[in-house]
Amino acid sequence: MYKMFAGVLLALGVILPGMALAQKTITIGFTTSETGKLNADAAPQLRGFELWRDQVNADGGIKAGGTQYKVALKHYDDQSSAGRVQQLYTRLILQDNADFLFSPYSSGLTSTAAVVSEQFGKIMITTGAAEGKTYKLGNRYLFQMYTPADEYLTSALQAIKSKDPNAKIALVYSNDGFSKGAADGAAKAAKSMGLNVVLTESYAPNTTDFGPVINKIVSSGANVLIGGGHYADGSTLARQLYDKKSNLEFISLLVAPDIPKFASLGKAARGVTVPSQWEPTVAYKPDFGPTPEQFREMFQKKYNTLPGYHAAGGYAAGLVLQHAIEQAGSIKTPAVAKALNAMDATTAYGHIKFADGKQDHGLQVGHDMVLAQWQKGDDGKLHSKVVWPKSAANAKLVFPLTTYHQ
Amino acid sequence: MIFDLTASVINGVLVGAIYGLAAIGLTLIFGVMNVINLMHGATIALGMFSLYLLTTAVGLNPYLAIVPVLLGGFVFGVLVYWIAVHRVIGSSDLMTLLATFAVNMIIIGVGTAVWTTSPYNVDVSVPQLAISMHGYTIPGTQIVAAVLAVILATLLYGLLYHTRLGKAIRAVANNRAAAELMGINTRWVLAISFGIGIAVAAGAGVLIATLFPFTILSGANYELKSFVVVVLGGLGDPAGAMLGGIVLGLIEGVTAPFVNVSWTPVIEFTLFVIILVLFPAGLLAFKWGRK
Amino acid sequence: MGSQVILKRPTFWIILLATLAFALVPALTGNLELRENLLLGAVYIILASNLNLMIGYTAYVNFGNIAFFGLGGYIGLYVVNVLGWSLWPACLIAGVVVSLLAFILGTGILRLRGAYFALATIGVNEAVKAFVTNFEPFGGASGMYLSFSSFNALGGARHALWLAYFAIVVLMGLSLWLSLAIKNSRFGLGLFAIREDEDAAMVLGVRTPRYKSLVYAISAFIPAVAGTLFFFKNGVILPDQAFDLTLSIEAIVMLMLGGQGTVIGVALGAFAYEQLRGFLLVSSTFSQFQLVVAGVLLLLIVLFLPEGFMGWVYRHLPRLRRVIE
Amino acid sequence: MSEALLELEDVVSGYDELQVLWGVSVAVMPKRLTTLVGANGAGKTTLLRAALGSIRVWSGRVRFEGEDVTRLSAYQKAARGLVLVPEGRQLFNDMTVEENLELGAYTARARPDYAANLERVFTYFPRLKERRKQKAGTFSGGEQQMLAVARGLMASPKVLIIDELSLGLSPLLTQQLFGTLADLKNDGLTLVLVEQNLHLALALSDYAYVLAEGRLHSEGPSREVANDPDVRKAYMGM
Repeated sequence: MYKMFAGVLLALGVILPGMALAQKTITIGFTTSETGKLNADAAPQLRGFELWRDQVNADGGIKAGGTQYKVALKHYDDQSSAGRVQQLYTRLILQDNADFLFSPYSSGLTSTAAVVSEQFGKIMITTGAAEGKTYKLGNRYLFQMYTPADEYLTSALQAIKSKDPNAKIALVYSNDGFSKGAADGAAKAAKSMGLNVVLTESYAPNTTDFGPVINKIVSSGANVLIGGGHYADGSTLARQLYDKKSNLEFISLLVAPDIPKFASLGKAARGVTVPSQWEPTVAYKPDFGPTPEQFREMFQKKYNTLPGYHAAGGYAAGLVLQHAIEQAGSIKTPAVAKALNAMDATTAYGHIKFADGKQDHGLQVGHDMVLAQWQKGDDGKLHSKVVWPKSAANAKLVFPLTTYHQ
Repeated sequence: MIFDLTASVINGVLVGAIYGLAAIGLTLIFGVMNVINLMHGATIALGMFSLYLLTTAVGLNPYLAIVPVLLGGFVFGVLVYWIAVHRVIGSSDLMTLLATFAVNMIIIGVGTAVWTTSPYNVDVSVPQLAISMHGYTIPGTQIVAAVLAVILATLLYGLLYHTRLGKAIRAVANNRAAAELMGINTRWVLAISFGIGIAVAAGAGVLIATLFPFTILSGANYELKSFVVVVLGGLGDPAGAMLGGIVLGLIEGVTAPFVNVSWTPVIEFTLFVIILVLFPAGLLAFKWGRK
Repeated sequence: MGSQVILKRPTFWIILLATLAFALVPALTGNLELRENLLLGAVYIILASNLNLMIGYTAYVNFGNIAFFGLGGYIGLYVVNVLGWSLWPACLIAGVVVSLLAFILGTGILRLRGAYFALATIGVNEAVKAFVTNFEPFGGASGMYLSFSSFNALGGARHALWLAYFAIVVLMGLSLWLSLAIKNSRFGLGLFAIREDEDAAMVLGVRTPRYKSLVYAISAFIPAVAGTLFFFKNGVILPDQAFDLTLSIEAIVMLMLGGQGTVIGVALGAFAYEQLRGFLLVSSTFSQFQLVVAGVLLLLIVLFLPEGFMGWVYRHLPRLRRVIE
Repeated sequence: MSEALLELEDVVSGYDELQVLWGVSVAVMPKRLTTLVGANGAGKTTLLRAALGSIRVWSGRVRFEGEDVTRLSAYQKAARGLVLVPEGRQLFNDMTVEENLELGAYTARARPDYAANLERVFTYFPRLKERRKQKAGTFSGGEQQMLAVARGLMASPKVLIIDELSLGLSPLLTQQLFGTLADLKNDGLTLVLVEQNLHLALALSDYAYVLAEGRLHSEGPSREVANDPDVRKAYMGM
């Protein structure tokens, strides 16, 4: 009996080191909000990461300097709260030996994680952390995938200006860090574009009754609305704008309409636009990785739903890291960081270039946002179409909404 | 401005009626057994998801769904009472707070596992009843929900004041030892009261879910509002809760035209603390000089 | 209580040993992961043992304890980030200001008893949170982000984080020592009298309003300082994180777990709870159901072990009551 | 086999670890007025609580109509007709007089007689009839005591136990209420009176038990007890 056992041990002793030589693994660590209020936004991002990992591994791994690296993801639940983020990132680095890091979802958690990643000198690709502030604190190893928050609503303002230069704009946003950043940026942009903002109003992030807010919009005489926040409040606002027949000619809300589930609002979703980091129908010509269409198909096959921009951002984070490692020909941090700093390329997710100054290292400066609108297709169902900028558009912006809602 | 204010006042009253109903569940339990029910919010959320399940899986009319939810909520409440609350009734406030908080954690935990924390939406609309004036519209759903809230509150009032069970409940609330001497099985009355409190909270959840999208965490917001409402109306006073709810709705509506709405919670909770300190029996009860 | 007397108490030495262990073990081994684990444990012990002064000693259930922590964090970070002062005076200012605010607030809300007081503290926390969310000098909803250069003033991030850690460990030791000292003082005796029967205490000559406001203010000081250090270390402070009502309630759970009114028990309860949550979070089996597991556990304790771990120990080994307080 | 309606046998009881009763036996004969006297702290109220089931009987037995009811809880005993008018009234202060009386008749036994009982108590206490819609909490002490007795009567009691009827009442009111009790006895009601006011209690009652320090000090026909020099000295200040 024990002879057999010894035989097995011997065999393992021969095989295992051999396997280790043939294949190395790199570990990417991160926390994600499996529970708590950020779960809805964080979950698709995780799917993006996982889709990328599966594809890389199916293709044999990342090639760098003659070695093939399989990718392993290691992640923990941060409960949508910063309390344990530093503890968990330290664990990821020290116990789980993560070679690279992804960010948690949201700017607040990412900044907290960045204190740890910077301390250990680990590269952290951030996705779902749009606020510019994070990248202006003197970091060296952060790389942002998202267009910064203060530019989110710019495309919507451009669209408004082209349709109605005299529009009366209501800027109504959730009083949280990201949305406030976006709204502040929009207010500035509107001013420089000569647009007229007639109402600036913020609401508590957990607001459910928008009655008083909508009454204020109506009494301000605004004909277009930009703002919003995250999925929960944004979808609630959209629904009540419809229920209360607000008669707006144009609505653009952050985040919420980009989540495919937004279509479940039915008629209330129709015509609502969303500034989007990415849309399934964009027509970018990638320098590496799949085309947007291929990505969409792969995602849909695996998860049976369309990818939104959170998913695309997650996927692209992996893709960009992979590309940088391949360019560097090494998995050493300085080499990969150098490759990332030098990156100026287009992927299925769009153009990527990171700022490299001392004051704003890692800030995303290459990526452009698009404006998508929920439109009723010939099949009678709602589809999200890219309507702005015109160069990326695959449908015309419906304006004003008033007639569309009849 | 005038129409703006009128519209906000009407909106406030309509939403306030639902706040009131939600708070009745909380205040009833407090009144009868001196327990601050920290699973109140989770119960409201369960009501919301029950509506979602009953309309999507069973295909029930959303407003009819309130009946099974009330019944289910009652049974659930009685069960929770016997399992988690009864043992600590009569011991310190801390124990009952923690017992209900523990159940809250369990519900939220299971709910998160089952439904995640992403929002759900029940598509209800009653356009025939919508009222429009000068560009301001009150959706039909809001009117129906407020009317149902008032009806439910009235039914509950009738139950408490005009039935044998209701009188037993009030007797226990008033003086548990004496009620026992009258031949009232007070243990069961406590369990039943807890069941009714939970059922009403779940029912309020249903009404809220016909108006707004919701997540498993949404109840927490209404729990906090319910605290404010019961303090306005007088802790333990179901009739006061309805009034308190409407007052809260009005505060939200009336302040909105004048200050940025993100300040509303500041006003609400500051008022809450001040009223609690100055009029612990509630603003409305103070009028009658009751302590 | 004279210093000679406290030196004779075994509990004093246990606290000293535990504090030294917290400080030295990660420092000597250089194990940063251990440090991060112990840091959260220390923060929880600080929160729970200061809350214990209210709940365990005075029987006033304070749900808004976390407001002290959050407000302390905000004030401290404001001083560091906006005024550009160094971390240490920022800690002190945060502690003093929050304690003063607590004292003033306490004279108002401590007139309430039982459930009414508990509700008022929830209201206070929510009001402060809502206010800070709108208060632009504190960054409003966007919160405050600490520049990495703030760490440089303390010799770079690595060094600064160690310093913050040691400071928190010291605060933990101070919290426990404070609990012990109050417990064995005339002041503590007055508090216990309030816990047993406030009206009787008043008749016996305990100046209950003064005592209550004082202990409320004291219980605010160390959490406020810890808040500054914790959010300094986190590098960012946001209203949601600073005024998390759930953490407040969890602190109550911790002190129940260990045995309310005890010094060492509460610390053990906080540490055990932190370890348990941490374990559930990273465990592949339980991470989905961590809230459920924690909830069931809490319920079992409330129903079957209401006196907590220390209470259970005392019941079986009554002699330990004098050794481990 | 005794013909006693309510019988306590060697009852031992107390609170938590504090023993108060050290084996007390009492028998209540039908249609009689039995009185239980003793100084403050002698254990009278504890004995009632044990008998009624509000606290646990550590050992001994409680028999009602010959049946062992020791383990029944208070509401079950009330349902069988063993009714207490508690010390300090314990009214439902936020409820009206009528509601208080209704709750008195809560048990299934009493409900059919509701109308008749109501009429009866209104004849005994016409004042309550005038104020039937008023809240009990707004009453004076004497009125509250009337209401408490009336509420007890509404239960169609087989035995009505009244704890400290005279406490806090003026001598005049006390006289009045005792007069009512005499009427009730004459109507055939079995009564137990627990009193500190020995003079009145012994004058009215048929049989008396004297309780001291949780034990039975003496018992006997009221007249004899009233003449017991020991009792006179200890409790009546003579």
